[in-house]
Amino acid sequence: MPQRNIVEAINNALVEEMERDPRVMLLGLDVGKLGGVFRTTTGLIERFGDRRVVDTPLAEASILGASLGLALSGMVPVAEIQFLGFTAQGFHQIGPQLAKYRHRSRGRFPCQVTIRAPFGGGIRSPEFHSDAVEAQFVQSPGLKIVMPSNAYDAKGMLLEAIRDPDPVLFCEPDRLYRLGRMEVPDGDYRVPFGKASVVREGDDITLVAWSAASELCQRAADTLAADGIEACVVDLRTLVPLDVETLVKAVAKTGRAVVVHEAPLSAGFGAEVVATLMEEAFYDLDAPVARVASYDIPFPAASMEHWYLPSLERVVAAARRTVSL
Amino acid sequence: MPQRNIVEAINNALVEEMERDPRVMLLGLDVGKLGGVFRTTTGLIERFGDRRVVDTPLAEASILGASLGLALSGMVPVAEIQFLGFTAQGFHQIGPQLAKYRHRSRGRFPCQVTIRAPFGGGIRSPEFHSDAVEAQFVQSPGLKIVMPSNAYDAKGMLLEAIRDPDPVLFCEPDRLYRLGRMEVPDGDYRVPFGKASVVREGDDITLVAWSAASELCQRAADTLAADGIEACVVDLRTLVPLDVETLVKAVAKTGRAVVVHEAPLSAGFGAEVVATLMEEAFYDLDAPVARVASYDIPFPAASMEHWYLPSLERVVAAARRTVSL
Amino acid sequence: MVERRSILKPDGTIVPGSKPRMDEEFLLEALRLMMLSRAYDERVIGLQRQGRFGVYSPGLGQEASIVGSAMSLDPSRDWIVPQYRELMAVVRQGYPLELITATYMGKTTPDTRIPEGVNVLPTQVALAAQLPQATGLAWGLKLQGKDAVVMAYIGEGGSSEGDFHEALNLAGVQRAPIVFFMQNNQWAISTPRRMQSAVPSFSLRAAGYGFPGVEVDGNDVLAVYDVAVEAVERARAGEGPSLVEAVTYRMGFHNTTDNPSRYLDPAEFEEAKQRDPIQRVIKYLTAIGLWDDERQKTADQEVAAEIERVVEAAQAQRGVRPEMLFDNVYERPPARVERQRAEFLKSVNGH
Amino acid sequence: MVERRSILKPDGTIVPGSKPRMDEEFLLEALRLMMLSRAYDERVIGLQRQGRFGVYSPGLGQEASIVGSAMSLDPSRDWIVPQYRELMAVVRQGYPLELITATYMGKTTPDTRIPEGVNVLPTQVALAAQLPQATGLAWGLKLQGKDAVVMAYIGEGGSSEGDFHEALNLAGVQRAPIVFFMQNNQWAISTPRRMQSAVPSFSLRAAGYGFPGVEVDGNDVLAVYDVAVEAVERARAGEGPSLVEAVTYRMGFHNTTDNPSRYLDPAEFEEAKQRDPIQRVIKYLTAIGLWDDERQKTADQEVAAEIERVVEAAQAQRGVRPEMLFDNVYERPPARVERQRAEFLKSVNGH
Ligand SMILES: Cc1ncc(C[n+]2csc(CCOP(=O)(O)OP(=O)(O)O)c2C)c(N)n1
Ligand SMILES: Cc1ncc(C[n+]2csc(CCOP(=O)(O)OP(=O)(O)O)c2C)c(N)n1
Ligand SMILES: [Mg+2]
Ligand SMILES: [Mg+2]
Repeated sequence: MPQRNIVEAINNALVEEMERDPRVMLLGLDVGKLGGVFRTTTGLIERFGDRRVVDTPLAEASILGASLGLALSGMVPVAEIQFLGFTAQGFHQIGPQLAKYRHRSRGRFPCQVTIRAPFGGGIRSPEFHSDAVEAQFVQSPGLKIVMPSNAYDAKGMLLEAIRDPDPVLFCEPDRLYRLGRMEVPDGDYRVPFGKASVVREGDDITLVAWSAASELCQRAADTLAADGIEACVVDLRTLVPLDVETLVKAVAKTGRAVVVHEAPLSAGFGAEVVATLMEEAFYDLDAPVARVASYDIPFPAASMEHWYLPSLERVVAAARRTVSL
Repeated sequence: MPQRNIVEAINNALVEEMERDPRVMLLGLDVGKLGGVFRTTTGLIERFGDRRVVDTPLAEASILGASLGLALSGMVPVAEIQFLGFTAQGFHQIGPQLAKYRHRSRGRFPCQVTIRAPFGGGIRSPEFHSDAVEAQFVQSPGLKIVMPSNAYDAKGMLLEAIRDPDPVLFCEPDRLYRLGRMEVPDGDYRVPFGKASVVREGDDITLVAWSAASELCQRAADTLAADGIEACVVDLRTLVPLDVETLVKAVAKTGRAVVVHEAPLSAGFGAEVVATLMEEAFYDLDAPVARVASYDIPFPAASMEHWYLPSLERVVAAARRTVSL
Repeated sequence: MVERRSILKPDGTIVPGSKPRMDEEFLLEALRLMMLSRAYDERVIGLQRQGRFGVYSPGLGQEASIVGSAMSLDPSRDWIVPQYRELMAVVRQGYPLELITATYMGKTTPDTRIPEGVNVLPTQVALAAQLPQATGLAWGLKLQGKDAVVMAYIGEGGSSEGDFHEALNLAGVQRAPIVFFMQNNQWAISTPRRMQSAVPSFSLRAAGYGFPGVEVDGNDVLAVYDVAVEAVERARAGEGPSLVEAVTYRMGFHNTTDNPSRYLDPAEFEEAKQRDPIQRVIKYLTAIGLWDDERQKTADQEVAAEIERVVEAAQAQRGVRPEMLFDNVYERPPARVERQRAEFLKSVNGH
Repeated sequence: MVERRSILKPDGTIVPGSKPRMDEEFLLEALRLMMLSRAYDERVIGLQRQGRFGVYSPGLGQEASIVGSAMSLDPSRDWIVPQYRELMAVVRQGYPLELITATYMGKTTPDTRIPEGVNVLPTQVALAAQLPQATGLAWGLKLQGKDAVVMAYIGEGGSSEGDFHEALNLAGVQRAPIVFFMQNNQWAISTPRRMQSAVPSFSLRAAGYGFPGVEVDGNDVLAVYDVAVEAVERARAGEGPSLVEAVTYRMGFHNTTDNPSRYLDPAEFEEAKQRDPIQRVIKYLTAIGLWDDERQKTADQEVAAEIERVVEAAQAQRGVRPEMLFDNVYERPPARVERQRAEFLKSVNGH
């Protein structure tokens, strides 16, 4: 089976879906000849032409708003926002518009729109490029939020996103884009939304994460295993829909959990995970669920990001502490 | 002592602060002759002139961005965004810019800016006007988030906000604007940020809320009292800074808690409250902390809002259930 | 100085030498819609005062601008993207007035939504957010080889939003078949036009996006129609977007919660009334023998009857029910939302 | 067609009849800054390739536009609000090059920030977000009766953002003392100018806000200076904003992570090089006897020495330390943040 990294898996999904469905089109900054700043759209303009792969003017709100209109016209737009942090420039077109449009029109106008955006720290990007703002979108009902952490999921969930009749925010972990290849089949397959994946079994503690933090938790589990602590790792894969069942089952089994994310601690999605566990797994908990996150300060300069982001050491320490309680 | 409702308390705070500090100015939509759509700025343009009370063009990002620049020039701007939901149009000027500017400039350029905005359901407003999006801003370190629930706090916290050397988002509960008067002194006093208020003592359960939901919880506590359940009500008053100490102390004492807010459940600030209690009060909890919130759907049409918003019945039911566990 | 296109002067005479495209039959239909608009506004403001109608922004004074622009479209293929003050445009496009009325009366149900086949987007409360959407719609229709034009409405106030700029610029680049129709009614709630922009004519902005801009007397239904038809034909011919600024005047409050006495100069208001868009059509038709007291009476009666029919039909619509609260959020709702729905229904049924 | 202002032609001759404001001494200073800019870019691209310098956007090809505009300001009272490609403008304004260099080398400490008294705002990565801020700054300076002008930079790419529109419109209404200086370098990363807007000249946009717009040859330091001085004088005289479009060409990659071979036509690039802004100044000065090989050699040496001094001084700056991570977020940090800080310091010191 072909081996692909995340960039290749996304590219492959886009190629196949554009072949399959002539309504699918891409728009965004530099998605054409350049192939996107991370090269996820390489070769697409050559293959599908500049009517289906469109370099837009530099204006996020119009990329998003036009995608809504394109969807209403019968197209299936896949919009790229160059970095997730720049969704802020078009924030009013996402939660209040795209996410609500089916509701605002009382069902007349669903919006089959996918928004792709890379994000995350660890690659020494300039300001705003690393901001992990996924939690800000959870308060936008109508929107699904997808956070793949590996190439297989990336392809399967991107195909699912493009075909979803509702708008999907698809966040790509730029640190993992080229961090190694895995088996990613050619052709159609889908990874459904709202199904967390138990990446690793373990009886002592559950580590809960999504996107790049999932990779971090897997490394932490390795370290913990060397210590005799067997960690279960749950990758949520989608924040909306949230797979409460898998989450609660895993944590109930171990009685202990640590939630890890790259966003700042306060009101990060980790809070929702903990609150859900409070509601659904309280009587199974042997210790308080801990959170390891970035600090409640702005993403710092590249020279300091390693201090800011959740580290292997911090995850391991939190897990050890939680196990010891 | 003078009796004031929230509108009058805010107006009084603005008048006194503009008298005291000539750098203070107001800008926003219809803040001039109209006195704001809720009349909070009535009489100010007549008193201070149209250089200090400015009706701006209809463009939220520029109101916010210009406020930043005005602050750098030496003014102390108080910007009004006509409804909190329309901060979305200027979202990129708040979290990524205003909130980060001190940090971005490594301390050279602090931003003494207050953003005022009414919000909340229950007054049959049109779309977007009711959206309780406060939690979306908690992931913007550098910003303080203030949510008064009564006239005394509104004046004292607005004075604190305007004088705070850092940017403050001051959210006004429009449903409570004219819901009765209370003693609000003339002259200077301040209600410090990061100090929750225990509005009512009670040993059986703690109800945690902010803004208009705090008023709801006080009514719920009355109803519960009739049933023999004594509820303590904690009004957080500010989300950032969060008064962890008062919160934890109150919940530890009762061992049970319900958090109530108007925003949709998932990733609302209630999640952060619960997660904080998990971390700080786990061993004192006799039952899982419950949340009562709006549902994870868009704010509905006026004709349906009473079904959507957290109701007295739902708060009371959640409290009874939690007490019975 | 920008030329302001005009055909029918306030006194009901025609600007010498001008040849309106609208024939007399069409003008009579325009007048009927304008009268319906005016009478409807007055009627529902009354209903609103009785608590039977939601927050409402009347089109008073702007009838020529609203009706003249909408009549340039072919409802079977063209689209209207409204702000919120273009009710009669949307009606002319095919959204039945009784369904709109029912919506304002709180019957916000799927029954009263924009019907399938009616090419209208929902009212947009978030100002200017409709414009990038309208550009996308026009661009998409063009990509699919459709023969359709989009008419997108915006107020002079909303035109200060960044979305205005982004939408027009993108439309220019894609040569999208769209007409940006601005109603400059001199007010954005209490904010006067001169505080909104230092631009002498908003139509000048079009040049900044590489397409034509036209200023027109927005109280002159003949000129509005002409200018709109030119822009629509241009768009349909593949020549891209236009911006129309219809200079008009808001002859009422901003909406039913507003109190203009706080900011409005009554003299200016009285002066504006002299430019009434309906009166001038009546004067003109009277002069050419197509209107008289008898016709006026009949027309008034017909309009009144139509409004009564509409209000009654709206009242007969079923109201909202708890089961509707969770509808139309997702096609496949997340499990958590389904669970909330079940809890909600249990709780309301428990009462 | 919009006139493109020009004085110094690519061949080093002066457009007949034009009288540049810049005298020869000033021009020699402009040339020095332009040479410094070019040499610095080349040097730090080398450092970047060795991993010793952060992501960097050179000013290659745009030196006349950057230097000519900045030289129109009085650093003691005027302000510069940059995007990110105007390094030499900011240096000319008083932000020492070694501190900027240190910042790029990872020494993002309070020591290397914009010093007190230097009227420059931080580099803006979020495109166009600086413009409403710049308008507010100019407006506030005016409110306080200060005699200051703000020069705000924007790329032709960034000018598609809604913030551009909102900032210019507000500046027009408030007659703020500001110059919006657009460097149209034909590219926004890989997006060519023609995909950015259908407007034939970006300077036309100014008319949409009620103030003047000028197009100038951005590779002509004499013309850029003239146009900038006119705009600054206008602003200082209380006549309000201007928009300047400096038409130039990005003679390098977008930044050090970019690979233009994927999208750039080499022929176009070669052609653009013929319009080099530095070469034409040298030709001109040579023709009037103010430049020769000897002077060139001396100047090259001086520039090289200056850059070495700067790089060494930058290297000598102290680097970041963990204690700095939590600095400058709040003046009075919330207790939770203080606690996180304490935990963080314990954890790093524990290692
Ligand atoms: C983004 C946004 N900001 C503010 C408002 C509040 N608001 C509603 S209508 C209005 C004035 C609109 O003026 P204009 O665009 O000229 O339209 P008009 O009402 O005159 O038809 C304002 C400020 C809003 N609805 N949306
Ligand atoms: C709001 C925003 N969107 C996208 C980006 C990514 N980005 C950085 S530079 C750039 C191109 C800018 O082009 P232009 O404004 O013409 O400036 P130039 O680089 O040519 O000087 C883009 C798209 C960004 N930094 N900010
Ligand atoms: Mg208006
Ligand atoms: Mg450029």
